[in-house]
Amino acid sequence: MTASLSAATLGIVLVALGFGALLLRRSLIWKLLGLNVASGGAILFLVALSHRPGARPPLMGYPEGVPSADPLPQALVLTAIVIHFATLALSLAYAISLTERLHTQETGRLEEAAEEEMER
Amino acid sequence: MRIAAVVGVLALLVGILLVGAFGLFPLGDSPDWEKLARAYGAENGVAAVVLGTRLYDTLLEVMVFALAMVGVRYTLTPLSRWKEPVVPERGVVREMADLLLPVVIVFSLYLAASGHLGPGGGFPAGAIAGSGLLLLAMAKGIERLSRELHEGTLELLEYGAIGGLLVLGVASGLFGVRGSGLLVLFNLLIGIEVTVGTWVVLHYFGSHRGEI
Amino acid sequence: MTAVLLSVLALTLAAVALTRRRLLWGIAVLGVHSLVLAGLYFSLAAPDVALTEAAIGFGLVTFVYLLSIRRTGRIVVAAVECPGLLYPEGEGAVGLLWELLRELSTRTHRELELRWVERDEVQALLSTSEADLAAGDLIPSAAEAHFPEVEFLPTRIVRARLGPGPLGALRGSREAELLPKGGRLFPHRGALLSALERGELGGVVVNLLELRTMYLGGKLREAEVEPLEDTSFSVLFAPDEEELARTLEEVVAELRERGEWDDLVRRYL
Amino acid sequence: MTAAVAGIAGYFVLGILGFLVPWARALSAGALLVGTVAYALWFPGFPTGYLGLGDWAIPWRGDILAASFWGLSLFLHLILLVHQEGGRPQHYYALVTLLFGTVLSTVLSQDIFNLYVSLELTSLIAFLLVGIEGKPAQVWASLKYLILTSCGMIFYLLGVGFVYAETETLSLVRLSSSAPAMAPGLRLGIALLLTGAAAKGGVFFYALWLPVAHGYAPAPVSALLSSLVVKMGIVALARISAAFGIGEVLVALGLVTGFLGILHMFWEKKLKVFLAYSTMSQLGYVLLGFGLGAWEGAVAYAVAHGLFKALLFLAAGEAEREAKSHLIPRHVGRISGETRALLGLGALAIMGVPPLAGYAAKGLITAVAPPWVKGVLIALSLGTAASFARLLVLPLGEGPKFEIRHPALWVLVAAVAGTGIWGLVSFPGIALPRALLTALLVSAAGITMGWPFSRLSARLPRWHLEEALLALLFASLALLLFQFLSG
Repeated sequence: MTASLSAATLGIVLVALGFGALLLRRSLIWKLLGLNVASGGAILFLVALSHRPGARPPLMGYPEGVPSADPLPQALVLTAIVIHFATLALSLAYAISLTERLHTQETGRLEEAAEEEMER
Repeated sequence: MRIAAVVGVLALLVGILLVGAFGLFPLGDSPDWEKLARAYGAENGVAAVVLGTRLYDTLLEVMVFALAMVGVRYTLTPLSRWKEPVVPERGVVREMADLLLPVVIVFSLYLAASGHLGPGGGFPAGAIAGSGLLLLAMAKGIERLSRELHEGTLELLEYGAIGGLLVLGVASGLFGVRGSGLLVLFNLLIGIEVTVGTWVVLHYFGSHRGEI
Repeated sequence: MTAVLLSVLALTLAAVALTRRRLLWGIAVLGVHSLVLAGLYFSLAAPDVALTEAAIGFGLVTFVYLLSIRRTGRIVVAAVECPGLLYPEGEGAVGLLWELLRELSTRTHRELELRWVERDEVQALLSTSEADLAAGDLIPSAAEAHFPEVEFLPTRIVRARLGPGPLGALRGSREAELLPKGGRLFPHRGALLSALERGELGGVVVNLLELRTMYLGGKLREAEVEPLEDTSFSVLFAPDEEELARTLEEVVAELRERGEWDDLVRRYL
Repeated sequence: MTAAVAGIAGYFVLGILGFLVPWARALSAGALLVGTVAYALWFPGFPTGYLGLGDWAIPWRGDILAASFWGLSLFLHLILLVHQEGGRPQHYYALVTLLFGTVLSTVLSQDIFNLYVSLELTSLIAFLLVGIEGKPAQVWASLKYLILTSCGMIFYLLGVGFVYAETETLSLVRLSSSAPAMAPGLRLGIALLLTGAAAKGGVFFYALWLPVAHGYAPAPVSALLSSLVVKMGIVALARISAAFGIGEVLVALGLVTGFLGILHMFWEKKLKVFLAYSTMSQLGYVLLGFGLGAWEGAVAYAVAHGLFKALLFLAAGEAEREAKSHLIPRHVGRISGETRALLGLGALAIMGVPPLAGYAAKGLITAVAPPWVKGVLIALSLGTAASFARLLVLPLGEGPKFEIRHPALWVLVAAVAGTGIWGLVSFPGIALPRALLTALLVSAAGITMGWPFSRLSARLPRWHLEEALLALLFASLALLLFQFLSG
């Protein structure tokens, strides 16, 4: 109970922490790190919900009567981790491409450069 | 001002979510998954869900992964390549890699093949094998290795694995075929796909910016 | 109990990672954070998730970040546009400072990465270490006095008055601090120049170099010029880049010794 | 259901093959053929079926929503294949095929996590398509889209956790049939799910990535995004709110997005960004329809909007190419007669001038709306007409002469008119003279109002990344508080 509770709390706090970094850091790559932390928080929250006090992993071969963790949230999380990694890799590639060509990582300037390009 | 707004809204969000989350506990008993796992021929409940009941989610997820790698490839290709010579071959590193690589490959094969019995599965296996290739790249120089691993073959492997997964998944669903052999096959196909994808992303990131 | 301890550890690590100045540190600490999360998943009876997190969240994510930044090898320059000293041209720049920076780059074996910024952004960029050094139209203001600096070119801040009306200066600059009451601040040179052109200003507070540019550009032909402060152009460094500052000092000193400095000054100014 | 599964699998396999072989376009056409056959086999619907065994299997159902969206996306696929543009790389066609496949799958899904994965896949393909030409502005738009929707999906994932912990199921079929007691955790979970779906679905404040992503993307991609991709978020919103019976939230979201979208349209200079804001405001009608329980009307509006917005975006692409500018004022007198006619017809359809598609769909929603909503709908129509008055300047202006060069777009026009007339014939209630007259009057009044409005100037907030994100956070907080306190 305390284990799941503390993990669930941490998950929610990590989401907020990541969003905070996403909003307050100016450089793109730091923002992406913040996003990474936030998505980790959501995943942790789901894992915390799969846990039961004193539970065993959702594997067979344990003695009778030991409660098992819920496999469904864990399965969802596996999917989510991969999706987050995929979007992170793509966004880093975009960030590199933007930095190489606009010579800045600050989102405000990127936004202005984009607007300038489209106002022709 | 902005900091105050950010901190305020985040604090409120955390507060309300925590109040809601505390209401969720204590959780009820876990649902019985063992019957389901047996029906799919798995001993790992997570594998039974990922490769069994919710195989369709996994298929979509594999496509997300593969398409993100496609995106990385097409985004980074037009950028200037790293011009400095790649790491020269260093004896020690090279030997270390030669020693470690078989271990890594065997370990990832084990993870993929036993994913339905214990912890493991195609995704971590592929990620570890892809990192193993990166290790090899450190020793051999990334350009040389990427020439040796023919890009066309890799693409064929990657898309072939996804195509195979799709066809197998749909066919097994439509004809009601189940069993642990099928799960091993799925895991291996996912493993191949992820290995190639990982190699592609690391290789492209490595050769277009910075050296490994 | 393990879970609670690991949770606290993971939270601390995440907070530490996201408040770092150096990106490399942030990524490294975040890698450890991921590893701790993997441990936490393991203790929550989720070995599958732990394995995947360790392989992907810790392994691949850290790898991809490290490969994609390579910031350790770069000198990030917050460049404030200034004709003669540092002015954008194509991918790079031209000017006296550009020569200095290129010399600094070859000497330290670090590539240059120019980021064109406004004058008032310099302080924030340096204090967060998002830029390693700031150069260009830069005379340190009182608020920036604590950064390591290398003075390389003496100049003077003057008040040039054309007629009635408020005086103007660049926001965040030393000139702005010397601006009398009722003066107007501008975000960048372009805005200042166009306000001057439209006749909204009665004059400007600028340094001599800028004054010369304006004079040559025909904007300040009949101005009354009154000196305010003798000072010099500087290159400012992030607080943890003192070594880089020393190297630049050496570069300037050597150029002076070899007598090439005067050539450079003549060529660009 | 087997037919639907086979059709989608065909789309995916042929799309993936498109990366390997040099004739992705032909494969795309093949996928369209497979999809059409599958559609013909399962039309007009199928009952709930499960992909997999056990309680956690993914339910699929072919209802009216799914059937309509299948029709729309197959038709748009045809248009995109026929519309000659030239100069697209091979992987563009592969990505488009996969995107259509994902859309076909998303609309069938009745499972909150399957919706999550499908939404992620649709938007991942959308990111790639937005940035496909590699111009920095497009890459930036794509990255902004990615960051903001990822934030939304983090909320969605938390919501999945809340809902699953309270109800022990992810299936919307079960959730709607068992009518679970609304515990606080469940209510918060629903709010989180709605936030995530709204962030993907182009609802104002939740999805302020939309103006740049739609505005900067290549024209056919904008058409796809506007017609289908953001609608997937709306579909998720509709499904979730229907399962839990919380239409009032959708009504509120619809009102907000409807009016604020129009407000931003008045002062937007870039043609495609203007159309993007118009998409946001048009989604307001769809949300109002779903929120009020007028499913037929809402679905009809979604389809009609899909058709005429695709027309507008494709025509806007032609206009930008002809005038070599993204700005509306610079298009005057520089675009060809055909493009002017297409833009004008699209504008008339979006205003709801009978007998085009917009009118019939609006009529179906109005028919079931309570009186105050009728007023709101008329106000929205007035605003739409007033803002599009600016676009009507273009058809009136001088320019190169008329000549049909894009038959695919005229097929689209025919579809816009055809569905409108079909609606009028099959629902006689909306074809009454009085209703027709009202619609015409409202459009005319709106257009006259539009002239003076375009002279005014205003400073609206520019939704940069940080502001957009902050808006998303505040809006999600509002939704959470509303759900938390409404119990």
